[in-house]
Amino acid sequence: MPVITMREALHDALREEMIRDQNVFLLGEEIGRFGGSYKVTEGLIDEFGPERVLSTPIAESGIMGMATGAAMTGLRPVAEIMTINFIMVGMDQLVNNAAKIPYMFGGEARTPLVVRTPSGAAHQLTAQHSQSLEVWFAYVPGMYVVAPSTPADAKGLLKSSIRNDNPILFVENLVMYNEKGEVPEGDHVVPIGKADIKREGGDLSIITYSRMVHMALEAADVLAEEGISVEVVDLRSLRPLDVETMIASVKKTNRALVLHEGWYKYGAGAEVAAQIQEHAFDYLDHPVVRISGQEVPMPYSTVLERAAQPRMEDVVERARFMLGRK
Amino acid sequence: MPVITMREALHDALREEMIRDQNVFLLGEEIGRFGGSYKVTEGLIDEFGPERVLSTPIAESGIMGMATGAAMTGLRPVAEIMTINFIMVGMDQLVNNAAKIPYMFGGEARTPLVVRTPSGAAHQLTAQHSQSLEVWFAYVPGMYVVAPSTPADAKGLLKSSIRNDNPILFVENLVMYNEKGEVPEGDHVVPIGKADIKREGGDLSIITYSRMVHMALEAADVLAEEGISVEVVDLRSLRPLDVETMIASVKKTNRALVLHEGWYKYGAGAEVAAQIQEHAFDYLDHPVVRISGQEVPMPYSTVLERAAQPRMEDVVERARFMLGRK
Amino acid sequence: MVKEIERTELEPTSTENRPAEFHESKEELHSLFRTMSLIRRFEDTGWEMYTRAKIGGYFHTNHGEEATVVGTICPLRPQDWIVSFYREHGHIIARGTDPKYVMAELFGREHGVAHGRGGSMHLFDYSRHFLGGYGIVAGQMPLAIGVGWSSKYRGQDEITLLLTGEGAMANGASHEALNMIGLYHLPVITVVVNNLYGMGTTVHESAANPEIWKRGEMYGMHGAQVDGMDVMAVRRTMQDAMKRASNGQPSLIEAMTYRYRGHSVADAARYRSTEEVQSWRQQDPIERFYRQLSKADLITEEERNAIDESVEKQVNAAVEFADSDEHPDPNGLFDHLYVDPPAGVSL
Amino acid sequence: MVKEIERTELEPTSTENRPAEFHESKEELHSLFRTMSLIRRFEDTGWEMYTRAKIGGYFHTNHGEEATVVGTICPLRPQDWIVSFYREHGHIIARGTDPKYVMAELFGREHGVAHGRGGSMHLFDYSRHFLGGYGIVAGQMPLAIGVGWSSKYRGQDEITLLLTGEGAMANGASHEALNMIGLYHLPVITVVVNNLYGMGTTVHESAANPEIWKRGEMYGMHGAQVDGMDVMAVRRTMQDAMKRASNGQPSLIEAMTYRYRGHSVADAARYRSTEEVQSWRQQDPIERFYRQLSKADLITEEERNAIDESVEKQVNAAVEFADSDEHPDPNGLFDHLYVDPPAGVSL
Ligand SMILES: Cc1ncc(C[n+]2csc(CCOP(=O)(O)OP(=O)(O)O)c2C)c(N)n1
Ligand SMILES: Cc1ncc(C[n+]2csc(CCOP(=O)(O)OP(=O)(O)O)c2C)c(N)n1
Ligand SMILES: [Mg+2]
Ligand SMILES: [Mg+2]
Repeated sequence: MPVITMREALHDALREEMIRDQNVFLLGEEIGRFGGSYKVTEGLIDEFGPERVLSTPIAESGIMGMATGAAMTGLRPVAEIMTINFIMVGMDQLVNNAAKIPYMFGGEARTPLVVRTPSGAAHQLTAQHSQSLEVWFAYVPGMYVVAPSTPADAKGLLKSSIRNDNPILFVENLVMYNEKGEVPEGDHVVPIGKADIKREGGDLSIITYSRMVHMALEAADVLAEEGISVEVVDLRSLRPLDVETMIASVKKTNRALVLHEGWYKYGAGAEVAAQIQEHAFDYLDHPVVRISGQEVPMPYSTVLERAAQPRMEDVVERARFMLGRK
Repeated sequence: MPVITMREALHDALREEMIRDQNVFLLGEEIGRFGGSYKVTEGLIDEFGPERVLSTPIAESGIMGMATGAAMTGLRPVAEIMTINFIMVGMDQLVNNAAKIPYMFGGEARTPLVVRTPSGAAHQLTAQHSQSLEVWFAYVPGMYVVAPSTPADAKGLLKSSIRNDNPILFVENLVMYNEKGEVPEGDHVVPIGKADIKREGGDLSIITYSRMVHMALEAADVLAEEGISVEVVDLRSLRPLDVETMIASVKKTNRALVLHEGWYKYGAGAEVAAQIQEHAFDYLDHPVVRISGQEVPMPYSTVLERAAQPRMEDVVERARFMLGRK
Repeated sequence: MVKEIERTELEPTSTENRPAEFHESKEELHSLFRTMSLIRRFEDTGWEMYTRAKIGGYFHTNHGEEATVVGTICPLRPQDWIVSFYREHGHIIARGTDPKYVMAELFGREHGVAHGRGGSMHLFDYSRHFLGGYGIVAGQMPLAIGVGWSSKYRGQDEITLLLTGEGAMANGASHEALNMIGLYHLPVITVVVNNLYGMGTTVHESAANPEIWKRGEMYGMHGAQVDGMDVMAVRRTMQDAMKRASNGQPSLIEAMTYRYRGHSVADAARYRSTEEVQSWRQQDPIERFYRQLSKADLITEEERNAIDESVEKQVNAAVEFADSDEHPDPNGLFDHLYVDPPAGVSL
Repeated sequence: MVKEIERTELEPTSTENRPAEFHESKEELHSLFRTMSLIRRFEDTGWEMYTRAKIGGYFHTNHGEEATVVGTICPLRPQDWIVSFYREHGHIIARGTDPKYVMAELFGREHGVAHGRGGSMHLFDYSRHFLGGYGIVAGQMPLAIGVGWSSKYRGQDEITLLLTGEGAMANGASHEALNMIGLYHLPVITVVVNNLYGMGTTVHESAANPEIWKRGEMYGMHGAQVDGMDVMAVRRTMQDAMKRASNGQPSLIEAMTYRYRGHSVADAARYRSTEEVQSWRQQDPIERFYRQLSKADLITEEERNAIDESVEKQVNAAVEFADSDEHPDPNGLFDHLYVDPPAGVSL
């Protein structure tokens, strides 16, 4: 299988779906000549022209409203919000329009659209540019929230998302665009709503998504050396939430650790922990443990930024503790 | 003690704080001559004039940004967002500015402001007007999110909020303005961040806030007749979250049911359930149960609207079940 | 505290004091007149049904705005699109949707235009390209960018009519929408229904510059103001705008009108004087059109009576239909939420 | 694909080809010149420090915009306020904050102007009424409503200078802010730093009508366009606006300028031609001001050299200070988050 970067996987998915379906078009800030802030759309304007790769003004309500209106009238827009930090100024269009239109008009309208956006913290981008806000959208019935962790999943899930008839927030990760991985050739499609066991294990389930999958895998390596066998469950979407897969894992391992970027309280991990205690209460040997970013706006200083982010060492330490090893 | 409505309690709190501190001013849509959409500010413009009771255009970013800028330069604004459903179009100002400014400028600036807004569903107001979105703000470090359930708490917490130096989302409830209750005379102040036991009991803790406190109390009455003793914990604020009080209650009753309006997954109940299993795992005789609104945009039809809202009967039934009674 | 409302100076498009010159067929003129009468009647009856608790939620009517509604919507062709807001009962009726399905929606019934899910603020009729009423002020406006774009993208000769209130023009979403519509030269006609108030707030209290039509320039659009109480004037302005739209020039039309009733059934509208309301009622759009037509010998009293009777019948039939229609099945609570949701996962 | 950029026609405020007439003292003129030179030097060195990984995050410089920065900020009085955006190193320096604390912030150190929490985009100096740089495009604009309102409310003779990019003017927040500033007649001067690009997007690609200063009318403000490469022209325009602001008339000033470098350090700016950049560099604001001054015999080469040396020294000292300043204590991670948080609860 060819090894490509996350960026290439996303780029290829967009390109292939644009070739496959004339109704697919892209819109967003700087996605044309500039190639996208993270260069995912680079070159597409040359291949498909400025009508299908539309660079917009800095108007997030305009972008997401435009996508919704176009979706209602037969197109399949894929909007890029430069980073999730900017989504607030336009989120009314996504939450109050795109997600509600199908239901509130009794099924008479549909809003098949994808909003791609990178989430997460890195590189001293500070308070207003280092947020993980996907949990807000996962709260909203009518939305799907998808968040891949590997190039293969990214490609397969983006293709599925573009073909899907529901409004989808497709969450990428700010620092993963250069990460590489194997991606199957051909029309590689991954179904939305299925979690994936990224590593099998018997002692502890780490339930996570997006970039933190890799921290979980790293921690699993470290723990394996100590004889602790970790199962890594990659949720891949926060909504739908694949409760079945995660519960099956916990019933096997009897211990769950939830790991994500973003803040602790009212974060995505709260829902996962709540579901686990609901559905696997009698299987739990230990309370579900959550590890997340610290509850502060992200500070600039490298020292503080490091202190505010989830750390692999903490995952290892908490896992040991859960197994009574320490 | 005088018995007054929620509306009066809020009105009196605003009026007393405006008298107490010249720097307190109100802003929002229709809060002047019109008296406020829910008439909380009625009459205040006559007493304090249009500079201190400012009716604004329909511009929620403008309103919350204006409040933040005024707060940074010495005033203590109290903004009204007509209902929480409209907050999305302005929430960037609250989340990215008001909540982050103190921290991201290293303590060199402060943003003492209150945003009052009614939340909740009722009266067939439908999908875009029947939401409970406070959990989003509770996720944000730097914010406080306060949500009283009685006129006494409303008055005492609103006064505390206005005197507090942090940015506060003060969540009222759309259908509670006419609810009555005793309110202590004089300068009645309730500290922010303390949950309140609204009813003591030994068999089950119902943990809730805002309007659902009353549904919990009703359910407690019904259950009392069956010999089930329910403790009702009113969180009163989602952030700070008074984990201590709620855990103490659960350690006593060994059973917790979380109840709120709004949606289930990623709702406020998820955090409460996660905290309980974290801190009272060994005390739990039953998984924490959550009851919330159904996960749909609120439908218009009375039949469907009823079906989508949390019901007292369900609380009673689940409580019985948790106690092995049926 | 109530400020005297300045009446904005109108362009001399009013036909009131000119000898009416009609180039339209009598049939067409009667049809316009009938639609205006139908909307008025529908709103009257709807209001009554609300007070009888047959209808709930928010309820905003087009009383007084009939000329603006009919003058902007009736010239549209079947392929054209409409994006509207919560004050839209008249809009969907002018578009030709049978009032019985509209009334059924207000009653919250299964055969309502949104199957009882939407109610008064969220009427919808895809078959007539009526893309809905929306409840977030200005929130519908960005949708029109996409609808207009879609027509261009698909290479179709379609125009989008975007309706909005004047109060909405203070909101950021209006700015983003109009700028992008102008920037992309979309075939979109934005009609600002300026009924002088957004709830209790006058346009002088919400706009730094209350001459809203002048914003056309800033959005690269043709701007026009029209007497929104004169159906023929509105219609002509709309037809001009449609010609321009087909050539890729969007328009911003400000129609000066007045809502007779409160903002919604719940609003007693104490912020304005009876005299003010009366002075507007004196130029009632229906009566005025009737005077114009009858001066030109294009309508008789009998004809009018027949029209009034027929719309009364139609609205009564709508109520009957609505009242006997079934409620949605509570087991269908999750219907329409997702298309083809995956099985076995928590949605 | 790169469109030729049309140069917007400027009002004849440029002093380039007129015999310079200075009414200011030599001292004052030298101070302006020195500040521009200081900013240039600071940005050069900052850029270098970034490439040496002493600085991280996003890093946007004012290279090329010095005349606009100094011309708008230096006329302000101590009591006046500034609300700015992420491209603000020069803004805070022009306001008089010691560059060493600014550099320390860029280095992420404890004695930086935001104690190492803010970085390049979030500089702040309350003592100089510099209310910060913000990272959400147009997100700073609504703050200025409140700052202006606050001055009025407290009865203080203070003016607020609101700085923004031209790309930001497509965003809804700009509309809400300017409308409310105009509506309430606030003493706010909005300066749109039109450097022709928002990242890679030209103003012709982001604005339906790219003549941004004309929006003044729609916001009930005085609108003006000025040659933003000419410090004295900018300064005069600003001083006029300050007089109007004190009388309750806000202004919208569009300063035409150019950023020499990419949007941020990360941007190679391939979307524009070397010729375009060169043609702008030919009217470099610092060189141009130098020529004006020297033509008027107000500066000598030696004086200039002395200024250059002195700013170089100052910037080097700033780097030294920053580099030796301590990092924030990681145990202070939660400092500054809340004022007087209650004890014993989960915040
Ligand atoms: C974003 C938002 N803010 C506030 C409201 C509450 N609200 C509903 S209608 C309305 C007035 C709108 O006035 P206008 O645009 O003039 O339309 P009209 O009702 O006069 O037809 C307001 C403030 C809302 N629905 N959405
Ligand atoms: C709401 C929002 N959308 C997008 C961005 C990303 N972004 C940062 S700067 C910028 C360009 C802004 O251009 P302009 O306003 O002209 O200012 P300039 O950088 O040219 O000084 C963009 C798109 C952002 N920070 N905020
Ligand atoms: Mg109106
Ligand atoms: Mg720019």
